[in-house]
Amino acid sequence: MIKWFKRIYQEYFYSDLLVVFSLGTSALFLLLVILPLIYLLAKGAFELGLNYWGKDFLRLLLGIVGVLIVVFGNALILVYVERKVAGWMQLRIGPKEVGPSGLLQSIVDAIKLLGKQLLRPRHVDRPLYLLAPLLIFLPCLVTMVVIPFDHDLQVRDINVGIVLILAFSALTPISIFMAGWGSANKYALLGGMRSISQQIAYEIPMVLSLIPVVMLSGTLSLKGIVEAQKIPFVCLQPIGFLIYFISAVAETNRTPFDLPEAESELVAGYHTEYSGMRFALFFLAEYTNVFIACALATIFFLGGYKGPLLPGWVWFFIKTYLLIFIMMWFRWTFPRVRFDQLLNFSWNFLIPLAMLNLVVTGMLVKI
Amino acid sequence: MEVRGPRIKIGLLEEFLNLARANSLWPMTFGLACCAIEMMATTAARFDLARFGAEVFRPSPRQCDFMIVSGTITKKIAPVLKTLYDQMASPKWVLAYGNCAISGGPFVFEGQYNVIEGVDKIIPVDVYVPGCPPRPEALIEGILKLQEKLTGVRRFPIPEKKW
Amino acid sequence: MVSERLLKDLQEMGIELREVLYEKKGYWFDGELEKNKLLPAVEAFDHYGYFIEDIVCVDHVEKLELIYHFNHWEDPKRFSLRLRVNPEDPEVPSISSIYPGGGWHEREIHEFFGVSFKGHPNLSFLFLHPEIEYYPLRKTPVKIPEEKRKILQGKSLELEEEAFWINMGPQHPSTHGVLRLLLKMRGEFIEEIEPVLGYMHRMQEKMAEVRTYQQYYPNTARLDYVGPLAFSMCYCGALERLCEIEVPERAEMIRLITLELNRIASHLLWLGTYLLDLGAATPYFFAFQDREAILDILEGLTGSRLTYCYYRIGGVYEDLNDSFLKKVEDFIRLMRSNLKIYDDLVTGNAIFMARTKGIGVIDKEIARRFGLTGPNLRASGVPYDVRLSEPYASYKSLQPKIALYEEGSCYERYLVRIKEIENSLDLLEEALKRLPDGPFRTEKKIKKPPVGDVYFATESPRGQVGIYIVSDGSEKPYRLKWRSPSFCNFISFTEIGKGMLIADAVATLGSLDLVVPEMDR
Amino acid sequence: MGEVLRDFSFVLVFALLALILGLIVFFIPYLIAPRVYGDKTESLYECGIDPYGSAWIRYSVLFYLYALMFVGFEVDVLYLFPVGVSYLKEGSIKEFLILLIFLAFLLLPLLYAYRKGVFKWKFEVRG
Repeated sequence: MIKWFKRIYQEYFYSDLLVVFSLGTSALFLLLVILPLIYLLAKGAFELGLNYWGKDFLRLLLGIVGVLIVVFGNALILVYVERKVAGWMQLRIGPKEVGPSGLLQSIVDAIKLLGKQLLRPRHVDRPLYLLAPLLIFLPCLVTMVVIPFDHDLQVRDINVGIVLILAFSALTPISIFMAGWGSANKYALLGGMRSISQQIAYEIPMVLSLIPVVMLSGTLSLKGIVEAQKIPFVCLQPIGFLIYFISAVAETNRTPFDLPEAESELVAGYHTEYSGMRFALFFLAEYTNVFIACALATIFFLGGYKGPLLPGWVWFFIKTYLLIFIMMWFRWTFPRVRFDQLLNFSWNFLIPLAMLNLVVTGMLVKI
Repeated sequence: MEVRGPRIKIGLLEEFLNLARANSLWPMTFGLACCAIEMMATTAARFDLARFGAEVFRPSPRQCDFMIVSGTITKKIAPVLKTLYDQMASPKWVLAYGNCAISGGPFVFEGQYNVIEGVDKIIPVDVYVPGCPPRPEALIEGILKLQEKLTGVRRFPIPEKKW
Repeated sequence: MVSERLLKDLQEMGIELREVLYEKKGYWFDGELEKNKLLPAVEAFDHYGYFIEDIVCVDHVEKLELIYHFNHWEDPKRFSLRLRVNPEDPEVPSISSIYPGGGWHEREIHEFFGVSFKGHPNLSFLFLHPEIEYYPLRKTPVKIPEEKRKILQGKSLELEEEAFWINMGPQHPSTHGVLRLLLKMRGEFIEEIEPVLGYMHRMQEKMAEVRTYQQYYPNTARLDYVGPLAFSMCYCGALERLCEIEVPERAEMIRLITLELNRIASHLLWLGTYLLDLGAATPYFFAFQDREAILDILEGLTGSRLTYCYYRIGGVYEDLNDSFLKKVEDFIRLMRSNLKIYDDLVTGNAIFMARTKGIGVIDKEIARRFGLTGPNLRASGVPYDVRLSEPYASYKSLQPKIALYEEGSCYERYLVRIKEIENSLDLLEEALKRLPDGPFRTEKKIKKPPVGDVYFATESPRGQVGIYIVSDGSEKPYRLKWRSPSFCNFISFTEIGKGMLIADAVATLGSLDLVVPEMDR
Repeated sequence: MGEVLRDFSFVLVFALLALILGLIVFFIPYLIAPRVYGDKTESLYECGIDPYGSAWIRYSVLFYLYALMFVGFEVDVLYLFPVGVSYLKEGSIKEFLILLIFLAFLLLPLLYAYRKGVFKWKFEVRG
């Protein structure tokens, strides 16, 4: 059978086997395991007469599937798109040979990382070292609960959505610092230090730029905020949007604010000692955070899923990926800022500006 | 060096994994001498290693798949090289790029005191790419060779002679 | 003139210097002095603003000879001071208190010859690996004492409380090769820098003594693989000077054209990698794309992409053809338009300015004491260029413009290099017009150069390359010493890097444009 | 109360899911990855050299100043959310004045830090 595969692989297209194999296995897995499971569980729930809870249960299960598809799909797409965009901006092609125009590149990377040895250096702080990649993944999934992809396409509309997101996103710097400290590596430690002070510095302007939005809409639920936007808030809050977006770039550790993993200074930053899948989780979390940050910008300032003609979720994804593209554009254009410049930019400029923005908004709203 | 295989080993799975590995070879950012410049040129716009998914240069040895030994191995760098090789997560490969890495190249003479004549005296080597320095095309060919070693098939088969 | 006043002062001290023929020797003044007069003499050099080029040690078996080369920016006349040392127990006073740059050359000599320098603060091994047994460059085997062999013996790395030693290199993305810096950190600040070199020490000087002149020649290109032609030029020029060979004018002009092309390629590579250090990935690809255009041109002429072996003693290997000229013209046009892209992409960028402006300032005084040369020096406001002060190839008839900036920070070093690319393009255009006809190499063949010594200097993209050859009349050099510009530029970093943020240190280190194999030789 | 619990049961399930997924993802390489251990495999990475000393030492105080300022800020900023929600519900200018006073207090630590020179990064020679 292997010979047969090899022949196909050699004679036709190098990556055909990969297409068949990866799509086939995932489809099989979906068909044979997950869908029947959901069906059975949902049916059982209904039959037991737990209608009130049962509905939620079904919602939860579908939500899990949907969120997982979004998280993993997004990471796979973003890795590919980023490399391709980088290629275009740098006079080259980017991934091309693996699959049709390199489409399978990120899947192949993921599979390779699955088959990579997990190393744990001897001197690390074991609990911290092992927990860090798990914890960094946690806020990514939890935040997805409250994001409204469409009018009805939301796992659960929690009425304190913004606070929930802010609270859980505070886990990211903690886990990065756990990684940096737990690794017992000097580069990782410096990276973790940088990361935590960067993230707390940009947390404040981010929050301050969101308060006018809350003022204007009068609710903390994300769906409520989207519904409250007769016109996108970016028209009312242009400065707030800019502050939020800059802070979002910094919060997700992207260039020009990618100091925690600055290659030319700190080798690989806080994930220097992580190999294989542990490293991949950091990678996954980074890309999911990028998605979440841009999705939130879309929800708060760009009118979320609202838009003419096309269905809501299409609008949502269009807006989000447009913002992500701008982030990539930043990344391949700007040099990295220095660390004190980065911190002081937030404390000396962004925070006062955000406060001013808040005051002016408060005044204008009252008038 | 202690080699232990995977806990579960299935032929088909191995084939599949090797296929994935061959298509996503991440090299280590480790330039030694002249050949490192050609290595950089390979990643740059004209030759574009990214086409094969091999442009992800990881500076940390934990995260990369193969090491391009691009230059002369002196006796001072040898322990560093060995350490870095040890610290790479398996599966890992080594590509000796250039004559210096293969045999010491032009720096070997009678009474020399500082050059190790070939990187294979320190770590196992999978692919040798000769030249001083080898052209970027040679590095790409070396990577294709490594892929061939993993999958057993050549990516761009050499066309049969028709005349 | 400074040199006359200095000569008078030295004469009062009782040091006789005689004038030698520059065209034959490559230096102007030569003299021997006693051990006890070294320090006063060097102080006089310091007083008149001379900078240290290098210190050479030659092992004549019955004696060790130390040769100090000094030069001046405004009045470029090379002085060579000779000092005889007893090979049994060589000890010389150290000049590192006057010229800290000289201290580094002394460390090198201590390592390769076993000369100990009295009063040197840190006389530990810099290049060699710990298992070495004999002093490598001595003609007779002399064993290295056990206690001297420690690599970092000068610094005790026993854990002082709160000392945070961090290793940058040998495998580090920003050290461009295998430079290793031991940084003592306080938070994000660097308190002390302890460099460890020699990870790419390839015994160039030892090899030259083993191989014949012709056999050694290809390896000159492997010293500095980014701008190899300046090193080949230096080697060929020195031998031509030694054997008194006249080079045809066409060959000289061809040399100038290729040298300038190589200079542009080197600066482009620097531009790309420097911005990569600063975190901007895209300019790297743009710069490499333009560099490929030059490599194509040079490959068509010389046959290789990187380590050219094109010059010959008394000419060049191959004549130019018309397609070459056409390609160069095309390239000049392309590069002029592309320079605007770099300008848009980099020069005005606020982040780039904030990262480089006022960072890593090298003032003239530090530059002089460490012997800084090249674009790094011109960024500090010193118009010293070997192409003007000691013209070689066709630079006598075709003088380059000098790019000059005052402040001496990373940003100015960037501007100087961009400006130099422009100037080189102008120079190329002019050279193509003036390319004379005639033979491209002499017929005269040399096998054994005459007895004597010779110094030759060229301006590589990184600074002044110097070569000092001692010939004993055989077909192999008796002693060959390179003055490598990267080494002299790098040692100034140990001074200016103190108290820097680690990010600034990376920016400064990158802006110095180091090539490690050239440093280690 | 029940509604809130139901809301957060979702959060809890997703958090658990993330942990379980992470564990699964770690378990697969545990099974299928080959393992090679050299002499230095389990030692720490520092550019290929054995590290000098421990990474866990006392660290520069600069970052702690920023952390302190953060604590002064972030907790208070959270009080602004209830203000924001109910801001438009009352129609008088009073809320605006209260907001202004609150923000003025918030600015104080920033001004203090500015005066203290936290934002100037200077290397001081110890001794």
